[in-house]
Amino acid sequence: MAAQTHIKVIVQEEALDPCQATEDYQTSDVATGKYGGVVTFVGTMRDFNDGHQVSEMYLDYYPGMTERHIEKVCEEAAEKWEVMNILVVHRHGAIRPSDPIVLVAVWSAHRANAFDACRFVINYLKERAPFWKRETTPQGQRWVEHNTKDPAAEAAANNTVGIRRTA
Amino acid sequence: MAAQTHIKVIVQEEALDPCQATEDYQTSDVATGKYGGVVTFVGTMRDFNDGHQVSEMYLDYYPGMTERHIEKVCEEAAEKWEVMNILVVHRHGAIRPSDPIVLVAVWSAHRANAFDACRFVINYLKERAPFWKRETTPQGQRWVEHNTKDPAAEAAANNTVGIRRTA
Amino acid sequence: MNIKVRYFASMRDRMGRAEDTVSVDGDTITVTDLWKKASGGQDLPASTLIAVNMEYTDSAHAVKNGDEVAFFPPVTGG
Amino acid sequence: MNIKVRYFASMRDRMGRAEDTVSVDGDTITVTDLWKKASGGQDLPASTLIAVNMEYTDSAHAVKNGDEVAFFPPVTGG
Repeated sequence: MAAQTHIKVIVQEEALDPCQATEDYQTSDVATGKYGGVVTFVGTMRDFNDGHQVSEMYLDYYPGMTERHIEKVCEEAAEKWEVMNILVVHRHGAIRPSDPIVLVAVWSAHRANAFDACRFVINYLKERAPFWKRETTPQGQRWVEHNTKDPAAEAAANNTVGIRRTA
Repeated sequence: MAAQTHIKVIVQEEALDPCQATEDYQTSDVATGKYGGVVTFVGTMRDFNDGHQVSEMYLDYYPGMTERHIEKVCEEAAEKWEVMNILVVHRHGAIRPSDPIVLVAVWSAHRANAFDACRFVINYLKERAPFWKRETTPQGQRWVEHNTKDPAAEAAANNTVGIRRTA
Repeated sequence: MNIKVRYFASMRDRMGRAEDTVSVDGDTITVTDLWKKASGGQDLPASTLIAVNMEYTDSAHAVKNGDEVAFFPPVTGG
Repeated sequence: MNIKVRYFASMRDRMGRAEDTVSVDGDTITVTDLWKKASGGQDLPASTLIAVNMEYTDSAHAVKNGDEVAFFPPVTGG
Protein backbone atom coordinates (compact mmCIF):
# COMPACT_ATOMS: atom_id res chain seq x y z
CA MET A 1 0.00 0.00 0.00
CA ALA A 2 2.74 2.42 0.96
CA ALA A 3 3.89 2.90 -2.62
CA GLN A 4 0.42 4.03 -3.66
CA THR A 5 -0.07 6.44 -0.78
CA HIS A 6 0.97 10.05 -1.15
CA ILE A 7 2.25 11.54 2.09
CA LYS A 8 3.00 15.16 2.88
CA VAL A 9 4.27 16.44 6.25
CA ILE A 10 4.78 20.11 7.06
CA VAL A 11 5.96 21.60 10.38
CA GLN A 12 5.52 25.35 10.24
CA GLU A 13 5.69 28.41 12.45
CA GLU A 14 3.03 30.31 10.49
CA ALA A 15 -0.63 30.22 11.51
CA LEU A 16 -2.47 27.11 10.32
CA ASP A 17 -5.70 27.46 8.35
CA PRO A 18 -6.87 23.84 8.31
CA CYS A 19 -9.54 24.37 5.66
CA GLN A 20 -7.25 26.18 3.29
CA ALA A 21 -4.46 23.67 3.81
CA THR A 22 -6.83 20.74 3.15
CA GLU A 23 -8.37 22.32 0.05
CA ASP A 24 -5.03 23.40 -1.43
CA TYR A 25 -3.57 19.95 -0.97
CA GLN A 26 -6.70 18.23 -2.26
CA THR A 27 -6.71 20.38 -5.39
CA SER A 28 -3.07 19.76 -6.18
CA ASP A 29 -2.43 16.19 -4.97
CA VAL A 30 -5.62 14.12 -4.60
CA ALA A 31 -7.14 12.19 -7.54
CA THR A 32 -10.59 13.64 -8.26
CA GLY A 33 -13.56 11.27 -8.21
CA LYS A 34 -11.55 8.33 -6.88
CA TYR A 35 -11.79 8.77 -3.11
CA GLY A 36 -15.00 8.23 -1.23
CA GLY A 37 -14.18 10.36 1.74
CA VAL A 38 -11.72 12.37 3.75
CA VAL A 39 -11.39 12.23 7.52
CA THR A 40 -9.70 15.19 9.16
CA PHE A 41 -8.64 15.89 12.70
CA VAL A 42 -7.88 19.47 13.73
CA GLY A 43 -6.35 19.92 17.18
CA THR A 44 -6.80 23.29 18.80
CA MET A 45 -5.11 24.85 21.79
CA ARG A 46 -7.32 24.93 24.84
CA ASP A 47 -7.15 27.74 27.38
CA PHE A 48 -6.69 25.36 30.32
CA ASN A 49 -4.48 22.38 31.16
CA ASP A 50 -4.27 20.40 34.41
CA GLY A 51 -6.68 22.89 35.95
CA HIS A 52 -4.78 26.12 35.33
CA GLN A 53 -5.22 28.87 32.80
CA VAL A 54 -2.76 28.82 29.89
CA SER A 55 -2.35 32.09 28.02
CA GLU A 56 0.32 30.92 25.59
CA MET A 57 2.13 27.77 24.60
CA TYR A 58 5.50 27.44 22.93
CA LEU A 59 6.20 24.27 20.96
CA ASP A 60 9.84 23.33 20.44
CA TYR A 61 10.74 20.71 17.85
CA TYR A 62 13.81 19.17 16.18
CA PRO A 63 13.83 20.35 12.55
CA GLY A 64 14.48 17.38 10.31
CA MET A 65 13.99 14.69 12.95
CA THR A 66 10.42 15.68 13.76
CA GLU A 67 9.31 15.62 10.11
CA ARG A 68 11.17 12.37 9.43
CA HIS A 69 9.52 10.58 12.33
CA ILE A 70 6.05 11.84 11.43
CA GLU A 71 6.59 10.63 7.86
CA LYS A 72 7.59 7.20 9.13
CA VAL A 73 4.36 6.97 11.10
CA CYS A 74 2.33 8.00 8.06
CA GLU A 75 4.07 5.26 6.07
CA GLU A 76 3.27 2.80 8.81
CA ALA A 77 -0.41 3.86 8.66
CA ALA A 78 -0.38 3.40 4.89
CA GLU A 79 0.91 -0.16 5.33
CA LYS A 80 -1.87 -0.99 7.75
CA TRP A 81 -4.79 0.65 5.94
CA GLU A 82 -5.38 1.27 2.25
CA VAL A 83 -5.49 5.04 1.92
CA MET A 84 -4.74 7.36 -0.97
CA ASN A 85 -3.31 10.49 0.64
CA ILE A 86 -2.18 11.64 4.06
CA LEU A 87 -1.53 15.29 4.86
CA VAL A 88 -0.07 16.45 8.19
CA VAL A 89 0.48 20.10 9.05
CA HIS A 90 1.81 20.90 12.53
CA ARG A 91 2.63 24.21 14.16
CA HIS A 92 5.75 24.99 16.15
CA GLY A 93 6.71 28.14 18.05
CA ALA A 94 4.32 30.44 19.92
CA ILE A 95 0.68 29.31 19.96
CA ARG A 96 -2.29 31.05 21.55
CA PRO A 97 -5.58 29.62 22.85
CA SER A 98 -7.97 28.52 20.11
CA ASP A 99 -5.19 28.48 17.51
CA PRO A 100 -5.22 25.31 15.41
CA ILE A 101 -2.07 23.34 16.26
CA VAL A 102 -2.32 20.30 14.03
CA LEU A 103 -4.19 19.02 10.99
CA VAL A 104 -4.28 15.37 9.93
CA ALA A 105 -6.26 14.64 6.76
CA VAL A 106 -6.64 11.19 5.20
CA TRP A 107 -8.29 10.45 1.84
CA SER A 108 -9.51 6.95 1.11
CA ALA A 109 -11.90 5.00 -1.09
CA HIS A 110 -13.44 3.48 2.05
CA ARG A 111 -14.17 5.54 5.12
CA ALA A 112 -13.19 2.92 7.72
CA ASN A 113 -9.59 3.02 6.49
CA ALA A 114 -9.52 6.80 6.59
CA PHE A 115 -10.83 6.87 10.18
CA ASP A 116 -8.34 4.25 11.36
CA ALA A 117 -5.33 5.84 9.66
CA CYS A 118 -6.21 9.36 10.82
CA ARG A 119 -6.60 8.21 14.40
CA PHE A 120 -3.33 6.27 14.29
CA VAL A 121 -1.38 9.30 13.05
CA ILE A 122 -2.90 11.80 15.49
CA ASN A 123 -2.34 9.43 18.43
CA TYR A 124 1.33 9.32 17.50
CA LEU A 125 1.53 13.09 17.10
CA LYS A 126 -0.10 13.75 20.46
CA GLU A 127 1.83 11.11 22.41
CA ARG A 128 5.23 10.43 20.86
CA ALA A 129 6.15 12.97 18.20
CA PRO A 130 9.31 14.99 18.97
CA PHE A 131 7.71 18.17 20.29
CA TRP A 132 8.21 19.86 23.65
CA LYS A 133 5.62 22.14 25.22
CA ARG A 134 6.33 25.21 27.32
CA GLU A 135 3.24 26.80 28.85
CA THR A 136 2.75 30.35 30.03
CA THR A 137 0.41 30.43 33.04
CA PRO A 138 -0.35 33.07 35.71
CA GLN A 139 2.51 31.41 37.66
CA GLY A 140 4.99 31.94 34.81
CA GLN A 141 6.54 29.75 32.16
CA ARG A 142 7.16 26.03 32.61
CA TRP A 143 8.20 23.17 30.39
CA VAL A 144 5.55 20.48 30.50
CA GLU A 145 7.18 17.51 32.20
CA HIS A 146 6.70 13.98 31.08
CA ASN A 147 8.69 11.93 33.52
CA THR A 148 10.36 8.81 32.28
CA LYS A 149 11.82 6.16 34.51
CA ASP A 150 13.46 4.35 31.62
CA PRO A 151 14.72 6.55 28.81
CA ALA A 152 16.15 3.57 26.87
CA ALA A 153 12.73 1.91 26.75
CA GLU A 154 11.11 5.18 25.78
CA ALA A 155 13.65 5.75 23.02
CA ALA A 156 13.04 2.25 21.67
CA ALA A 157 9.29 2.81 21.76
CA ASN A 158 9.61 6.14 19.99
CA ASN A 159 11.69 4.60 17.22
CA THR A 160 9.27 1.79 16.53
CA VAL A 161 6.11 3.85 17.07
CA GLY A 162 4.21 0.62 17.50
CA ILE A 163 1.04 2.01 19.03
CA ARG A 164 -0.75 -0.95 17.46
CA ARG A 165 2.21 -2.86 16.13
CA THR A 166 1.26 -6.50 15.83
CA ALA A 167 4.73 -8.11 15.89
CA MET B 1 -24.54 14.34 28.00
CA ALA B 2 -27.22 14.97 25.41
CA ALA B 3 -28.37 18.13 27.17
CA GLN B 4 -24.90 19.64 26.86
CA THR B 5 -24.38 18.72 23.23
CA HIS B 6 -25.41 21.15 20.53
CA ILE B 7 -26.70 19.41 17.41
CA LYS B 8 -27.45 20.91 14.02
CA VAL B 9 -28.71 18.93 11.02
CA ILE B 10 -29.21 20.43 7.56
CA VAL B 11 -30.39 18.62 4.41
CA GLN B 12 -29.95 20.93 1.45
CA GLU B 13 -30.12 20.92 -2.33
CA GLU B 14 -27.44 23.61 -2.72
CA ALA B 15 -23.79 22.72 -3.24
CA LEU B 16 -21.95 21.87 -0.02
CA ASP B 17 -18.72 23.64 0.85
CA PRO B 18 -17.56 21.54 3.81
CA CYS B 19 -14.87 24.00 4.93
CA GLN B 20 -17.16 26.99 4.85
CA ALA B 21 -19.95 25.09 6.59
CA THR B 22 -17.59 23.91 9.34
CA GLU B 23 -16.04 27.34 9.87
CA ASP B 24 -19.36 29.18 9.87
CA TYR B 25 -20.85 26.79 12.40
CA GLN B 26 -17.71 26.82 14.55
CA THR B 27 -17.66 30.61 14.64
CA SER B 28 -21.32 30.91 15.61
CA ASP B 29 -21.98 27.84 17.78
CA VAL B 30 -18.79 26.31 19.25
CA ALA B 31 -17.28 27.57 22.54
CA THR B 32 -13.82 28.98 21.78
CA GLY B 33 -10.86 27.55 23.68
CA LYS B 34 -12.89 24.73 25.27
CA TYR B 35 -12.67 21.96 22.70
CA GLY B 36 -9.46 20.10 22.04
CA GLY B 37 -10.27 18.95 18.58
CA VAL B 38 -12.73 18.52 15.78
CA VAL B 39 -13.07 15.39 13.68
CA THR B 40 -14.76 15.78 10.32
CA PHE B 41 -15.81 13.34 7.67
CA VAL B 42 -16.56 14.60 4.17
CA GLY B 43 -18.10 12.08 1.78
CA THR B 44 -17.65 12.74 -1.91
CA MET B 45 -19.35 11.24 -4.92
CA ARG B 46 -17.15 8.79 -6.78
CA ASP B 47 -17.32 8.41 -10.56
CA PHE B 48 -17.77 4.63 -10.36
CA ASN B 49 -19.99 2.19 -8.45
CA ASP B 50 -20.21 -1.60 -8.73
CA GLY B 51 -17.82 -1.40 -11.66
CA HIS B 52 -19.72 1.01 -13.89
CA GLN B 53 -19.28 4.66 -14.63
CA VAL B 54 -21.70 7.00 -12.87
CA SER B 55 -22.13 10.43 -14.43
CA GLU B 56 -24.81 11.73 -12.05
CA MET B 57 -26.59 10.71 -8.91
CA TYR B 58 -29.97 11.88 -7.66
CA LEU B 59 -30.67 11.62 -3.94
CA ASP B 60 -34.31 11.51 -2.89
CA TYR B 61 -35.22 12.07 0.76
CA TYR B 62 -38.26 12.52 2.99
CA PRO B 63 -38.28 16.15 4.15
CA GLY B 64 -38.90 16.23 7.88
CA MET B 65 -38.43 12.51 8.51
CA THR B 66 -34.88 12.43 7.22
CA GLU B 67 -33.75 15.33 9.40
CA ARG B 68 -35.61 13.98 12.44
CA HIS B 69 -33.97 10.57 12.20
CA ILE B 70 -30.50 12.04 11.70
CA GLU B 71 -31.04 14.22 14.77
CA LYS B 72 -32.06 11.17 16.79
CA VAL B 73 -28.83 9.44 15.83
CA CYS B 74 -26.78 12.50 16.79
CA GLU B 75 -28.54 12.50 20.17
CA GLU B 76 -27.73 8.83 20.56
CA ALA B 77 -24.06 9.56 19.78
CA ALA B 78 -24.09 12.35 22.37
CA GLU B 79 -25.39 9.90 24.99
CA LYS B 80 -22.61 7.45 24.23
CA TRP B 81 -19.68 9.87 23.96
CA GLU B 82 -19.08 13.22 25.63
CA VAL B 83 -18.97 15.69 22.77
CA MET B 84 -19.71 19.40 22.61
CA ASN B 85 -21.15 19.95 19.12
CA ILE B 86 -22.29 17.86 16.17
CA LEU B 87 -22.92 19.36 12.76
CA VAL B 88 -24.38 17.35 9.88
CA VAL B 89 -24.93 18.79 6.41
CA HIS B 90 -26.26 16.45 3.71
CA ARG B 91 -27.09 17.08 0.08
CA HIS B 92 -30.20 15.94 -1.73
CA GLY B 93 -31.18 16.25 -5.39
CA ALA B 94 -28.77 16.06 -8.34
CA ILE B 95 -25.15 15.36 -7.45
CA ARG B 96 -22.17 15.07 -9.80
CA PRO B 97 -18.88 13.17 -9.42
CA SER B 98 -16.48 14.74 -6.91
CA ASP B 99 -19.26 16.85 -5.37
CA PRO B 100 -19.22 16.68 -1.56
CA ILE B 101 -22.38 14.84 -0.45
CA VAL B 102 -22.12 14.86 3.32
CA LEU B 103 -20.26 16.56 6.15
CA VAL B 104 -20.18 15.30 9.72
CA ALA B 105 -18.19 17.42 12.17
CA VAL B 106 -17.83 16.66 15.88
CA TRP B 107 -16.17 18.93 18.44
CA SER B 108 -14.96 17.47 21.71
CA ALA B 109 -12.56 18.10 24.58
CA HIS B 110 -11.03 14.67 23.96
CA ARG B 111 -10.29 13.39 20.50
CA ALA B 112 -11.28 9.75 21.09
CA ASN B 113 -14.89 10.80 21.74
CA ALA B 114 -14.95 12.95 18.61
CA PHE B 115 -13.65 10.07 16.45
CA ASP B 116 -16.14 7.59 17.86
CA ALA B 117 -19.14 9.90 17.59
CA CYS B 118 -18.27 11.03 14.06
CA ARG B 119 -17.89 7.45 12.89
CA PHE B 120 -21.16 6.41 14.51
CA VAL B 121 -23.08 9.20 12.80
CA ILE B 122 -21.57 8.69 9.33
CA ASN B 123 -22.14 4.93 9.53
CA TYR B 124 -25.80 5.61 10.17
CA LEU B 125 -26.00 8.16 7.36
CA LYS B 126 -24.38 5.81 4.83
CA GLU B 127 -26.32 2.71 5.84
CA ARG B 128 -29.72 3.57 7.32
CA ALA B 129 -30.63 7.22 6.82
CA PRO B 130 -33.79 7.80 4.74
CA PHE B 131 -32.18 8.58 1.39
CA TRP B 132 -32.71 6.86 -1.95
CA LYS B 133 -30.12 6.92 -4.72
CA ARG B 134 -30.83 7.01 -8.44
CA GLU B 135 -27.74 6.68 -10.62
CA THR B 136 -27.24 7.80 -14.20
CA THR B 137 -24.90 5.40 -16.02
CA PRO B 138 -24.16 4.77 -19.74
CA GLN B 139 -27.04 2.22 -19.51
CA GLY B 140 -29.51 4.86 -18.28
CA GLN B 141 -31.07 5.76 -14.95
CA ARG B 142 -31.69 3.21 -12.20
CA TRP B 143 -32.74 3.34 -8.59
CA VAL B 144 -30.09 1.67 -6.47
CA GLU B 145 -31.73 -1.46 -5.07
CA HIS B 146 -31.25 -2.60 -1.54
CA ASN B 147 -33.25 -5.78 -1.29
CA THR B 148 -34.90 -6.58 1.98
CA LYS B 149 -36.37 -9.94 2.81
CA ASP B 150 -37.98 -8.66 5.97
CA PRO B 151 -39.23 -5.07 5.84
CA ALA B 152 -40.63 -5.26 9.39
CA ALA B 153 -37.22 -6.16 10.79
CA GLU B 154 -35.60 -3.45 8.70
CA ALA B 155 -38.13 -0.88 9.85
CA ALA B 156 -37.52 -1.82 13.48
CA ALA B 157 -33.77 -1.60 12.97
CA ASN B 158 -34.09 1.79 11.30
CA ASN B 159 -36.17 3.12 14.18
CA THR B 160 -33.74 2.02 16.86
CA VAL B 161 -30.56 2.77 14.89
CA GLY B 162 -28.69 0.54 17.25
CA ILE B 163 -25.51 0.06 15.22
CA ARG B 164 -23.70 -0.38 18.50
CA ARG B 165 -26.64 -0.41 20.85
CA THR B 166 -25.67 -2.20 24.02
CA ALA B 167 -29.10 -3.20 25.29
CA MET C 1 -61.48 11.24 7.56
CA ASN C 2 -58.70 12.20 5.18
CA ILE C 3 -55.27 10.62 5.23
CA LYS C 4 -52.26 12.11 3.49
CA VAL C 5 -50.22 9.43 1.73
CA ARG C 6 -46.74 10.04 0.33
CA TYR C 7 -44.53 8.01 -2.02
CA PHE C 8 -40.77 8.22 -2.42
CA ALA C 9 -38.10 7.09 -4.90
CA SER C 10 -39.11 4.07 -7.05
CA MET C 11 -42.48 3.95 -5.26
CA ARG C 12 -43.27 7.43 -6.57
CA ASP C 13 -42.30 6.33 -10.09
CA ARG C 14 -44.47 3.23 -9.74
CA MET C 15 -47.50 5.22 -8.56
CA GLY C 16 -46.91 8.01 -11.04
CA ARG C 17 -47.48 10.61 -8.29
CA ALA C 18 -45.82 11.92 -5.12
CA GLU C 19 -48.84 11.94 -2.84
CA ASP C 20 -52.53 11.25 -2.38
CA THR C 21 -55.20 12.38 -0.01
CA VAL C 22 -57.30 9.29 0.70
CA SER C 23 -60.85 9.61 2.05
CA VAL C 24 -61.68 6.91 4.58
CA ASP C 25 -64.99 6.08 6.28
CA GLY C 26 -64.70 5.47 10.02
CA ASP C 27 -62.12 6.37 12.72
CA THR C 28 -59.28 4.12 11.78
CA ILE C 29 -57.86 2.00 8.97
CA THR C 30 -54.89 -0.35 8.78
CA VAL C 31 -51.95 0.58 6.61
CA THR C 32 -52.67 -2.48 4.47
CA ASP C 33 -56.22 -1.35 3.73
CA LEU C 34 -55.11 2.23 3.18
CA TRP C 35 -52.61 1.02 0.59
CA LYS C 36 -55.37 -1.01 -1.14
CA LYS C 37 -57.53 2.10 -1.39
CA ALA C 38 -54.71 4.33 -2.62
CA SER C 39 -53.39 1.83 -5.18
CA GLY C 40 -56.73 0.66 -6.58
CA GLY C 41 -56.69 -2.77 -5.00
CA GLN C 42 -53.06 -3.84 -5.44
CA ASP C 43 -51.11 -5.84 -2.88
CA LEU C 44 -48.39 -3.99 -1.02
CA PRO C 45 -45.14 -4.83 -2.87
CA ALA C 46 -42.70 -6.99 -0.95
CA SER C 47 -40.03 -5.12 0.97
CA THR C 48 -41.93 -1.83 1.00
CA LEU C 49 -41.18 0.24 4.08
CA ILE C 50 -43.88 2.18 5.88
CA ALA C 51 -43.73 5.30 8.03
CA VAL C 52 -46.62 6.84 9.92
CA ASN C 53 -45.98 10.38 11.09
CA MET C 54 -42.35 9.91 10.09
CA GLU C 55 -41.74 6.87 12.31
CA TYR C 56 -41.23 3.42 10.83
CA THR C 57 -44.05 1.01 11.48
CA ASP C 58 -45.67 -2.11 10.02
CA SER C 59 -48.68 -2.77 7.79
CA ALA C 60 -50.98 -3.66 10.72
CA HIS C 61 -50.61 -0.14 12.17
CA ALA C 62 -53.98 1.58 12.72
CA VAL C 63 -53.98 4.92 10.95
CA LYS C 64 -56.03 7.77 12.46
CA ASN C 65 -57.37 11.06 11.19
CA GLY C 66 -54.62 13.57 10.47
CA ASP C 67 -51.87 10.95 10.20
CA GLU C 68 -49.33 11.13 7.39
CA VAL C 69 -48.47 7.76 5.88
CA ALA C 70 -45.48 7.13 3.61
CA PHE C 71 -44.56 4.17 1.40
CA PHE C 72 -41.03 3.75 0.10
CA PRO C 73 -38.44 1.14 -0.89
CA PRO C 74 -35.61 0.15 1.48
CA VAL C 75 -33.37 3.14 2.11
CA THR C 76 -29.96 3.21 0.44
CA GLY C 77 -28.30 5.74 2.75
CA GLY C 78 -26.63 8.94 1.67
CA MET D 1 37.06 14.66 14.73
CA ASN D 2 34.31 17.17 15.33
CA ILE D 3 30.84 16.21 16.57
CA LYS D 4 27.84 18.50 16.35
CA VAL D 5 25.78 18.37 19.54
CA ARG D 6 22.28 19.86 19.84
CA TYR D 7 20.04 20.58 22.83
CA PHE D 8 16.29 21.02 22.86
CA ALA D 9 13.62 22.37 25.21
CA SER D 10 14.58 22.33 28.92
CA MET D 11 17.96 20.81 27.99
CA ARG D 12 18.76 23.90 25.95
CA ASP D 13 17.77 26.12 28.89
CA ARG D 14 19.92 24.03 31.22
CA MET D 15 22.97 24.21 28.95
CA GLY D 16 22.39 27.87 28.12
CA ARG D 17 23.00 27.17 24.43
CA ALA D 18 21.34 25.38 21.48
CA GLU D 19 24.38 23.54 20.17
CA ASP D 20 28.07 22.76 20.49
CA THR D 21 30.77 21.48 18.21
CA VAL D 22 32.86 19.10 20.31
CA SER D 23 36.41 18.17 19.29
CA VAL D 24 37.22 14.55 20.01
CA ASP D 25 40.53 12.66 19.71
CA GLY D 26 40.26 9.29 18.00
CA ASP D 27 37.71 7.66 15.65
CA THR D 28 34.84 7.11 18.03
CA ILE D 29 33.38 8.13 21.36
CA THR D 30 30.39 6.92 23.35
CA VAL D 31 27.45 9.23 23.84
CA THR D 32 28.14 9.15 27.60
CA ASP D 33 31.69 10.40 27.13
CA LEU D 34 30.61 12.96 24.54
CA TRP D 35 28.10 14.37 27.03
CA LYS D 36 30.82 14.58 29.72
CA LYS D 37 33.03 16.60 27.37
CA ALA D 38 30.20 18.88 26.24
CA SER D 39 28.86 19.49 29.75
CA GLY D 40 32.19 19.94 31.54
CA GLY D 41 32.12 16.65 33.40
CA GLN D 42 28.49 16.41 34.49
CA ASP D 43 26.53 13.16 34.62
CA LEU D 44 23.82 12.75 31.99
CA PRO D 45 20.57 13.75 33.74
CA ALA D 46 18.14 10.91 34.35
CA SER D 47 15.47 10.48 31.68
CA THR D 48 17.41 12.37 29.02
CA LEU D 49 16.67 11.07 25.52
CA ILE D 50 19.40 10.75 22.91
CA ALA D 51 19.24 10.86 19.12
CA VAL D 52 22.16 10.22 16.78
CA ASN D 53 21.55 11.34 13.23
CA MET D 54 17.91 11.90 14.17
CA GLU D 55 17.27 8.32 15.32
CA TYR D 56 16.75 7.49 18.98
CA THR D 57 19.56 5.54 20.58
CA ASP D 58 21.15 4.89 23.98
CA SER D 59 24.15 6.30 25.84
CA ALA D 60 26.45 3.40 24.86
CA HIS D 61 26.12 4.30 21.17
CA ALA D 62 29.51 4.85 19.47
CA VAL D 63 29.53 8.26 17.82
CA LYS D 64 31.60 8.70 14.65
CA ASN D 65 32.97 11.65 12.73
CA GLY D 66 30.21 13.69 11.09
CA ASP D 67 27.44 12.40 13.34
CA GLU D 68 24.89 14.78 14.82
CA VAL D 69 24.01 14.03 18.43
CA ALA D 70 21.01 15.52 20.23
CA PHE D 71 20.05 15.56 23.92
CA PHE D 72 16.54 16.38 25.01
CA PRO D 73 13.91 15.65 27.68
CA PRO D 74 11.10 13.15 27.07
CA VAL D 75 8.86 14.40 24.29
CA THR D 76 5.47 15.79 25.18
CA GLY D 77 3.81 15.40 21.77
CA GLY D 78 2.12 18.15 19.81
